[in-house]
Amino acid sequence: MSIQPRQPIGKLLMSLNRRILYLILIVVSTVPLFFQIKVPDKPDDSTIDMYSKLMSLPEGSTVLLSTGWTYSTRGENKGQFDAILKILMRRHIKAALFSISDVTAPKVAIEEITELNMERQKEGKKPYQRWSDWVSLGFFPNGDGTANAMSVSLVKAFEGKQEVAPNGSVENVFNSPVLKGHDSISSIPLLIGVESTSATTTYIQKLGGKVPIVFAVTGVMGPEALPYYSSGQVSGLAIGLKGALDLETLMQYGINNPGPNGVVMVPSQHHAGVVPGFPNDKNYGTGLAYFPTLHVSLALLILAVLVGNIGMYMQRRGW
Amino acid sequence: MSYQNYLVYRMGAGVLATIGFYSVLYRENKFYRFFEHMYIGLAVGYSIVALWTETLHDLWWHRMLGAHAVPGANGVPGQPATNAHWAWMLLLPIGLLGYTVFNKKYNWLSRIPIGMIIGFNAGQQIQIWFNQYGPQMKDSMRPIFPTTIKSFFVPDTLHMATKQAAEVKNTVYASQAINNFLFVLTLTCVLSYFLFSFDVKSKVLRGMNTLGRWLLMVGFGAIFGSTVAMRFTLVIDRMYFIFIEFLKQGVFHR
Amino acid sequence: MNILIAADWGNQYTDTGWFGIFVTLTVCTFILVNIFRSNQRTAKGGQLYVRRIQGLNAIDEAVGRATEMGRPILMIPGISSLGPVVVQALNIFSYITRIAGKFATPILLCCADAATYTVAQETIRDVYQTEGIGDKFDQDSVRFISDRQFAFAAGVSGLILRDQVAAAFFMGDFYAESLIFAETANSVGAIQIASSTQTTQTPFFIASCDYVLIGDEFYAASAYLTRQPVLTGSLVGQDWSKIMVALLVICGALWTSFDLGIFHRNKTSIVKKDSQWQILPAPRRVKDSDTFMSHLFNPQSDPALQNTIHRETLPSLTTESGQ
Amino acid sequence: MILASFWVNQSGSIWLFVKLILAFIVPLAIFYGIKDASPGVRRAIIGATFFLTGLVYVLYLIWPKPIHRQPNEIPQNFSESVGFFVSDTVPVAADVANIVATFLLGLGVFSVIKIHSEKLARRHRDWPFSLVLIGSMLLMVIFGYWNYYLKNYTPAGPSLGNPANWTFPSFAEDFLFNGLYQQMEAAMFSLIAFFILSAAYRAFRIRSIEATVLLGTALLLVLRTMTVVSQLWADAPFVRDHPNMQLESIAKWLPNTFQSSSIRGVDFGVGIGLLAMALRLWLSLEKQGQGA
Repeated sequence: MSIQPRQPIGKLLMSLNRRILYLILIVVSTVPLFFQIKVPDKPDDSTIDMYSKLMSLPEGSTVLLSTGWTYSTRGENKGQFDAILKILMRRHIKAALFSISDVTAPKVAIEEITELNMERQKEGKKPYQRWSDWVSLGFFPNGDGTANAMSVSLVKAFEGKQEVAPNGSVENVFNSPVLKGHDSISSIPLLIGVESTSATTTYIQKLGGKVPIVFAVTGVMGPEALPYYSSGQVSGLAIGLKGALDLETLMQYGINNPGPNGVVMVPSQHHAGVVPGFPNDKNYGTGLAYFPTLHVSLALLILAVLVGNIGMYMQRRGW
Repeated sequence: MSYQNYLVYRMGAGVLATIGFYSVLYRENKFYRFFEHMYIGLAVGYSIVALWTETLHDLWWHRMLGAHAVPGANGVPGQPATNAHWAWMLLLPIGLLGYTVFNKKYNWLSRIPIGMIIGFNAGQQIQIWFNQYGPQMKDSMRPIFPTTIKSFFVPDTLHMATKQAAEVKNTVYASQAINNFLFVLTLTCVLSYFLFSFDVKSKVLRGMNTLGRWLLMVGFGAIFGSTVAMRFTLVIDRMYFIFIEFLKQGVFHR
Repeated sequence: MNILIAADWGNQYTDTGWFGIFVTLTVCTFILVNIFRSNQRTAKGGQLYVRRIQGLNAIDEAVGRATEMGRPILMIPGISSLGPVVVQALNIFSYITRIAGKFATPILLCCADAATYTVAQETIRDVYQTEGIGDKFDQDSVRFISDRQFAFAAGVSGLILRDQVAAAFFMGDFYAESLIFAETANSVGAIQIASSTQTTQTPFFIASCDYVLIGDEFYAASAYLTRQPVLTGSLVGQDWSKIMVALLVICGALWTSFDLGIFHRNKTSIVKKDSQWQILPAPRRVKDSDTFMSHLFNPQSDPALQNTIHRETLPSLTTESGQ
Repeated sequence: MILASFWVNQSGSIWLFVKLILAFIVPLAIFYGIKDASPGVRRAIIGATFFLTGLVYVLYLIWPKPIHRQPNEIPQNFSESVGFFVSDTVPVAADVANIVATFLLGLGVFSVIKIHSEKLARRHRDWPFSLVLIGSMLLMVIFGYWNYYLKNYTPAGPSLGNPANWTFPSFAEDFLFNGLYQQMEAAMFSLIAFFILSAAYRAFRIRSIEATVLLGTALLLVLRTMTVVSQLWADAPFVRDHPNMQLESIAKWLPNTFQSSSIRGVDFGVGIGLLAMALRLWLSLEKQGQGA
């Protein structure tokens, strides 16, 4: 694959050394990170549905928050998870955190909540308290079975899971304000999944129709989850980094919501009615931080494909 | 050493590991090999830890032995005793049967635990099949004739009253009907591509087959496009970690 | 009496809850009936037709090349936990191992799940034994790497690079690691035949592998390779089921169209709510949720049933669940 | 209140331990007894294992589920008893499969240790790396369990959520896990981006109709993700008056019309294939799967 000076240019363009491509990619995905670039964003319908679903939850209710992401998909899922948690925190919604796809996921999620709490404390707001606002149920190795058990009874599915109460005693999670009285899945208004695996399919299979479901998934899981969205099995869907940025944009501007100067920043035909945002809070996170860089990387991809095809064309012509 | 300082060292180790893995992009080398083996070692080690802490303790040990009641003291509420279910112990000898696999004569016994795992899994596939695909079948049954001829495209509902907008949503416009027809056609053609036991001789079926393959490629292209776009995020995240979180914020405190 | 029947039959059969079970059982019947037919036909000496699957014809070529080069063949049955998908992958692999064993070509089978490792160990040993070359079986050719997804990916790509595999077979459930495997194997010049039951990964395999089994071809593979009557019969049953699904969708689309009304919209004066038909005060236009197909696929439960059932509970147990 | 019965005992009671020991020994004795069973019996035993375990879920599908069941409700008749039993068994069955699979992990670990300790013993070319592997595995196991012990079985346990209270084992575990393991996972995963770039460069050539269709759709969706491009497109003269021509509308139309449907087509096939496979395994119709 090495480049020789005498080769015709067509062949050269067709067989660039892959190491050169790799090097360019590293440069291209680093440099823009140092600059603050603003890019326009128009949220997708599926994310708009997700946001309106989150905003329509009654305050003080409890949602099941399934987290399946670890550091491996941090780039995509962190932004989504942060955005969802910010909404839950600001709307005083309780969350029961658990994972069926990765042992380390709950740990990562807890670290993330700690980080967000530090941010909240800096802003002088009440932190999102473990036990009274959220509990961690940990990891369930047999995802299929657990989801099936959840459809029968939450008490049975989460049996034996304990949390530390504020007074230091280790107690059953169902004694906590978060899960008290929620014996069955029907008392839960929403299941949120932030996933990087096909745990999404497991939830659809086992819990579809029994509880409203929204997902925030990685780009690669998007096409798999999209059919469920269009068939209504999932009520909202945020896909990849775009989904994260969409959620951040929606938090900033709301849906069909006139801003201070009367301009509707995010108009939607898909969603009728006005949903407010949180214009006075810090909404943007990794979604906005990474998105401009993504643009440049994608441009590189298109360029690489073009170069390859031009090379092929030239070679055929004998150039 | 303060926790903040520790974090910088921790990140430094992560950066080193990242560089180690990236070095394979140039070529396979000892630096990469070192981190690869360390990674697998840590992963297997972690599985051994998680084996007990995440699965066996809660799901098995705790239920099998139960717990005594803990009396409350100093304002801390006590905990009720939990029952012990001895039958969970039966699983241990069954699990141990798996270890006969290396024995040439009695290795058939390992099929008992394996059979249980596969059996449960197979049963589940039968159970969930319709729950997974039923709603998708229903959704594919889209109306392929328009219910109105007033407009070809769906009208703009942005400035409509809510009631009117709802009305528009319940109407099938010609453009939608065409899309729905294409949807059903694609689905049928793709399904026909996956018929294995018929020798396709009829021209129509063969045409459907080829069309099915092309339409499949549209689908795959769309998957590739939407996935590829997001995969770059991962490398951007790594670079953010190395240059912004570690170097800029960690080392130089900017 | 009415109460008892309700309790007896459960709410899944009220309204249209029976439909899903009916469809599932129909598919099962199609498969079983065709297995029976196929067995009978084979007993008479006939055989069922299976169309050509390109990727599978390349297996011999790939194994042949590995034999020529004296380099190993790599096989990976996906990273999912043990279940039908893994068993199917191992079925294909035992076929490959059989050919490889004849030429004494070294193999490598990497597992990401301990239970899979157990079955693979057993299956591959079995292949060697039935071929009468049991002594050539190397226990270490079937390996467990790690059950963590990317540690597995790292381990396998390390093996590919160091052992310079000549042919690679990726069959089963693959997720993000698919491209790591495929590109690494490509960089050492291996022939690759791949298949993922995860449709989302298929395009990546298409981009970087030589032959790809798309979707269902994976399940047809063992029937195609071995022509066992049970498998070919099952394949015919699957085809019947697919035709049924396609017809269901087409008929459903037409039915829904007619229910909604073509060009001028139908009106309705009765709607079904809580599995009871109710008369509307004034007729209104038909919505999608009023159509027959919608009723068929979305069973409604009758809330009245839940209150009328007479219940007896164990009084002594009401405080402690006994769990 | 604790209900002592045949299945349930009080924690720590003598009877519990007697039953535990019996529950361990009796099955082993039975397995020892059948170890030399004839091939027919073996097949029957294994077939029964497949059938009975799968039956739980199949019954869960087809047997009527109890309506609005109360805790500790007494079943009224046979059908309801079965219904109760099945819905009680389903969650347990999941755990059983899980626990048995976990017991098998030892086999996998054995395989890893065996391969690498042999390399060490034979001073294979790569033996230092095998040492690294086994060493890091041991470190992870030691600190993992040490930290687990500190967290769960010492009075200071609950306070370990805060790093200020950490001691050496907690730091070591955190360093191995968050510092190295997680970062390595992220690094390994992000390699995909590089591979995607080179795969796209190599494979996306306009060679056939199929390849062109694939490439065209992929590029369109990539362009759509670049919001700057779609914004520019939307502002172009012709497109401004025709919202249906916007990149977004096209990029939405394409997946909704062709992607969802073609994936659904593939998935229906895969689903039926999986169902057939599961059915064959459940009823032991498959010859190879069980290695019999």
